[in-house]
Amino acid sequence: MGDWLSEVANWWFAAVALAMGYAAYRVVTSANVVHAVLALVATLGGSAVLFLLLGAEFVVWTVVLVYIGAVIVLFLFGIMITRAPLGYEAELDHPPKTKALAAIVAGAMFLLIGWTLVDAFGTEEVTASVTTVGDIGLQLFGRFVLPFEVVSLVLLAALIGGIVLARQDPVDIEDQR
Amino acid sequence: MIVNFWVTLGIKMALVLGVMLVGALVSIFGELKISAHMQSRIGPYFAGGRWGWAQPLADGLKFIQKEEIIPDTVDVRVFKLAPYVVLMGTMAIYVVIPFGPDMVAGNLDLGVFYVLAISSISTVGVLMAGWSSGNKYSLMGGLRAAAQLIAYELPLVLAVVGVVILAGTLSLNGIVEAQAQWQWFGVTPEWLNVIPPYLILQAVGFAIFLTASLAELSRTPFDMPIAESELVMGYLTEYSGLRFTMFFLGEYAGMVALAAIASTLFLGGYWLPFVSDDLLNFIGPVVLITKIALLVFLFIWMRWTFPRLREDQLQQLAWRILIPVALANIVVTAVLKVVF
Amino acid sequence: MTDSPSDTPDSTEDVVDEAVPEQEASAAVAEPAVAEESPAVDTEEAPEDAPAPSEFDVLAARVADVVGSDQWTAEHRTVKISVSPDRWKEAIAGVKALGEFPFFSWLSAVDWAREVAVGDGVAAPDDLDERLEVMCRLSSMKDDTAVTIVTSVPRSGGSLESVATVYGGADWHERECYEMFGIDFVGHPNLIKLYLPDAFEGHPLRKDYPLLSREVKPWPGTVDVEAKPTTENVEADTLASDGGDS
Amino acid sequence: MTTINPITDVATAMHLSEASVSVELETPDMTLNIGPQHPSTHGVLRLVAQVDGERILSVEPVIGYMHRGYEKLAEVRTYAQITALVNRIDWVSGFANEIPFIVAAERLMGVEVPERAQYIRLILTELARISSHLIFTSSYPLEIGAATPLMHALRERERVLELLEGVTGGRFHPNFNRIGGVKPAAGSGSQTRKDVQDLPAGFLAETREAMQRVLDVCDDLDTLVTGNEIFRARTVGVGVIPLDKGIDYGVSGPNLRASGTNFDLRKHTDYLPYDRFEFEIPAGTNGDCFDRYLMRLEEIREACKIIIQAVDSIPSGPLQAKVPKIIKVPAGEVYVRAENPKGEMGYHLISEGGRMPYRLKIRTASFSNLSVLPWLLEDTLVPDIIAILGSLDFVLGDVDR
Repeated sequence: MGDWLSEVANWWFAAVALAMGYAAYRVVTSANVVHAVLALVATLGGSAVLFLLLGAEFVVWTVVLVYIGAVIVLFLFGIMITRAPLGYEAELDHPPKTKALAAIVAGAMFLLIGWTLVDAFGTEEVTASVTTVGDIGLQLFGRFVLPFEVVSLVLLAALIGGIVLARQDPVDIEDQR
Repeated sequence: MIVNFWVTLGIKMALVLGVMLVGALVSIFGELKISAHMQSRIGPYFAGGRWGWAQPLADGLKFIQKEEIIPDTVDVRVFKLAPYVVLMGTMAIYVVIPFGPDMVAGNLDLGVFYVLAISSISTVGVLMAGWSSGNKYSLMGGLRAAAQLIAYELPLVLAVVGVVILAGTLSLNGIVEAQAQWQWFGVTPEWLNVIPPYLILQAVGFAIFLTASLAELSRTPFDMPIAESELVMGYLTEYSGLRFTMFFLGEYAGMVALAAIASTLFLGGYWLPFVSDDLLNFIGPVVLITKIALLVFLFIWMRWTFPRLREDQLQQLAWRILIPVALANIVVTAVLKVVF
Repeated sequence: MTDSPSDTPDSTEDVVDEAVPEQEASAAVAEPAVAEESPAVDTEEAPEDAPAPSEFDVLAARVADVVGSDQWTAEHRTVKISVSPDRWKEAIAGVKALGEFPFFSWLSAVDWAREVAVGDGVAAPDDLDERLEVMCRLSSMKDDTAVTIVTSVPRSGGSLESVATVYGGADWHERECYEMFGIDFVGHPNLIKLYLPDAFEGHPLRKDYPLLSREVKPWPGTVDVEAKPTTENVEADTLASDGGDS
Repeated sequence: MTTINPITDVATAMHLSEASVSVELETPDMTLNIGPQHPSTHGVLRLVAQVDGERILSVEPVIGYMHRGYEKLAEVRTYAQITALVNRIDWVSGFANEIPFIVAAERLMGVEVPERAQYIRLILTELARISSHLIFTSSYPLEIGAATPLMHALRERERVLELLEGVTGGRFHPNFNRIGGVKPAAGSGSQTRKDVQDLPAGFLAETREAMQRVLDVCDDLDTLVTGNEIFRARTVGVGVIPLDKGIDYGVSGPNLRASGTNFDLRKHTDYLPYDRFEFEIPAGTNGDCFDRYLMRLEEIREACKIIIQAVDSIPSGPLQAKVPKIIKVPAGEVYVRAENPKGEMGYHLISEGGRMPYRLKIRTASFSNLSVLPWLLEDTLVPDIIAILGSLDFVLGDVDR
């Protein structure tokens, strides 16, 4: 325990983790949908900081670019363009029964992941080695090239599916021009 | 050692802040004067005694003194936070701008990637500002800004990829060095690199990068988010006083930052041929600032020349022209890189 | 020129000639030339070789025929046709269908009242037929001619059929007429006040509507020559002086 | 009759299924209040727009914020006083507003205006037209986002206003017309003297020079604005008024001519001696915003041509016909319309023989031009509101009177 306390990075970790925990709590409890999304930004930012502490620079900026820069912005964009009430919405709140169920599920998930990690590593010290972009690139296009290509195909399919779903009748579009 | 670290950090932060503020103020002054002369006016003339050089400072003082008005209908916390988020996203870019071989606050391996990632945070700030103002014009301005930033983030990234392929690194310093040591068909006569090589090899990428930067910065002809004749002032409508100043500074600081990134990526950054690295640490900033000034002048020139596009036309430009061209540019660059 | 409108079509000849008194000068006769000689005006369906003024005359008669009213005059190159209120819309649609006068110029009304609150009254109040005269002007797009269709509704709240479906531009004109004179246009898509606040009462362009500021501060209202408004000079003459500076 | 085309049916079914998807994703309608205080509504116009995202479903213009009741006020003013009133209707071309009113009164009185006065009226009317159109051609790009043409055009407009001021004493509200002629300059002697010189010394030469500069700035605008790709992208094909629709709504002036007609009252009526000068009536083809812009730019050039010709051929002579000291207009009724910069402006004057009109109906161009707006703005985009609104070139004083 004393060891743990003497390491400055651990203090940082604890502070960020606590902040993340609070932000995550706000995500699910806020009755204002935009506030919830902004709390999610804080949560994701916290995770980016955690990765930074672990020296995984590439992951950090990927999280920032993809999650904060793209996903969250799209979230906010979608919320604002469809319904953007200032203030609070009652329908975002759930009855206690549902809340309890959600708490149980979340707790179970937490325990499951925590137990898996402890079971896998135990007290073993994982040395954080700095991975460069070059390493990641070589791994991706060397060892993992097949999964990489499969994932890109899946993404392409999802993209096309999204377009088909969101597409309006071409006649309508012509009319609107 | 640990003290040394904090002192260095403090100095670096102060420098970054100073560079950003001075850059923003100078470009504001440039905008005032250049636009004036383009419109056969004189522009600011009295503040500071000569050429009105202190006009941006005077404006800043005025803004600081002004009462900050927070309307009843705003979502106060988000409203107050938004300018900081926007300014932070812009400020963070300055950390990696290399002013000389060693004159960089943080030489990241992932410099380019970092710039693109961190600058996207401003979008969240803009959306926050637009939504929290509780004003329909603001909301529409925020939405336009977000739609436009999403659309132009892609060509911006794709335009950079060509440079990254050529340089073989994501570090901004590395890219400058790669340009300095660029070999034309296996030889490096320095005089051949008097014109920055990527300006020629990545001319298409440069054009796309500049266009996308204009859109990222919401400057004419892509200034729909704050189109004053349509949306009053867009997401800035309800802001006043110091918080408005922050947006204002952020806009110009962003312009300087993107001009600096563009100069670094395409114009050789701080590098000047026939000059040793040691000397570059001294004259590098001057070289870079000259290049930045050229690009900033270009931005200002465009603003006072062009009308404003429509939102759908802007999206069409992004998705139908810029992104396909940028993709083709990547393919061509990659093929050429492999061939030569 | 200044004589009152004649009721017979026969007199239109001289009226037309008089209509443009300033252009007796040699070069200023282009417009009459079009109307009088006009071999070029082949668009008119009745091109006649008859003497000059009759062209407009014939046209006027034809318009009157289309409208189906024999109460018409033609002066100042304008055919003024009176119709009964129930034939109002028909008459306008008829003139539109004629094609000679396609341009919707305006629609408005005049309040003919014996007693007026402000301004000059009519010359002979005793034999005045009190009414609201609604007029709609349709003009030619080729020359200076026009048709004014006139109808009368009672001052005590008349109603007319709306012509907003005939001429889109009539929409706002009718709304203005509605709030200023209190004429109801039946079938108007959106008959609400145009200029005035919703809570405004009264119909300002009616002759019995007083100018309130004038009640408080009499004309001419120049501050430097009169005392500040007090109760004494409220009674003062509403037309103490006039410029006559021409 | 009742056969069902299977393909259509499938298409309909698909459309329906897609519609049900897009209903969930649909943006709720939002009421957007544009104005009365808004940077681009030229005064106090309020548009209540129902928007779906950036798309406009319907627009209801709300006017009357500047209603001054001139028709009522005219009933308590003498004719001389009304002249001062009416040039405040469309204040960017104040002088042009006086002409039809004065001519209407003169026609009822049977007064013949001396030629020189008519020429002066004509020159000043055209100057007012240039000043009005220069405001439009410079502020319209501003509304689309280009700020620079404004400065260049307003610089030359200033010269035009100086000319107007030199003659009349007023930049915006000249109040220069008198029944029977124009106002003699102070100190120029008796108004009945035959050879009275009213125009300021050097006016004719200065006018020629100013016209040259106006023509130059038109060329500047051509290079700055007309040829600009973005300007064209914003205006070509936007806000098309078909000719029949324009006539239906009583749209007039450059707005109507852009739709492809040469309906110009300067050619068709005789309120001023326009038939003595050679000039073209520019006519558009598409009736879109770009054509409306182009019409006005061309009209500036034509107006310059007219002014130069008029300045070259202005006759000498008296400025004022003989009229009684106290003006009383004989009973009668006349409508005189004129081609104002904004379109057809007319005064329907009903006199009962007194010193004041019995009724003065003021037909203003902007009123009718603006009434086409709800139809025109349906199913456009929010940025198009401004492009279309600006292209109609209205002045709220001219709408509300």
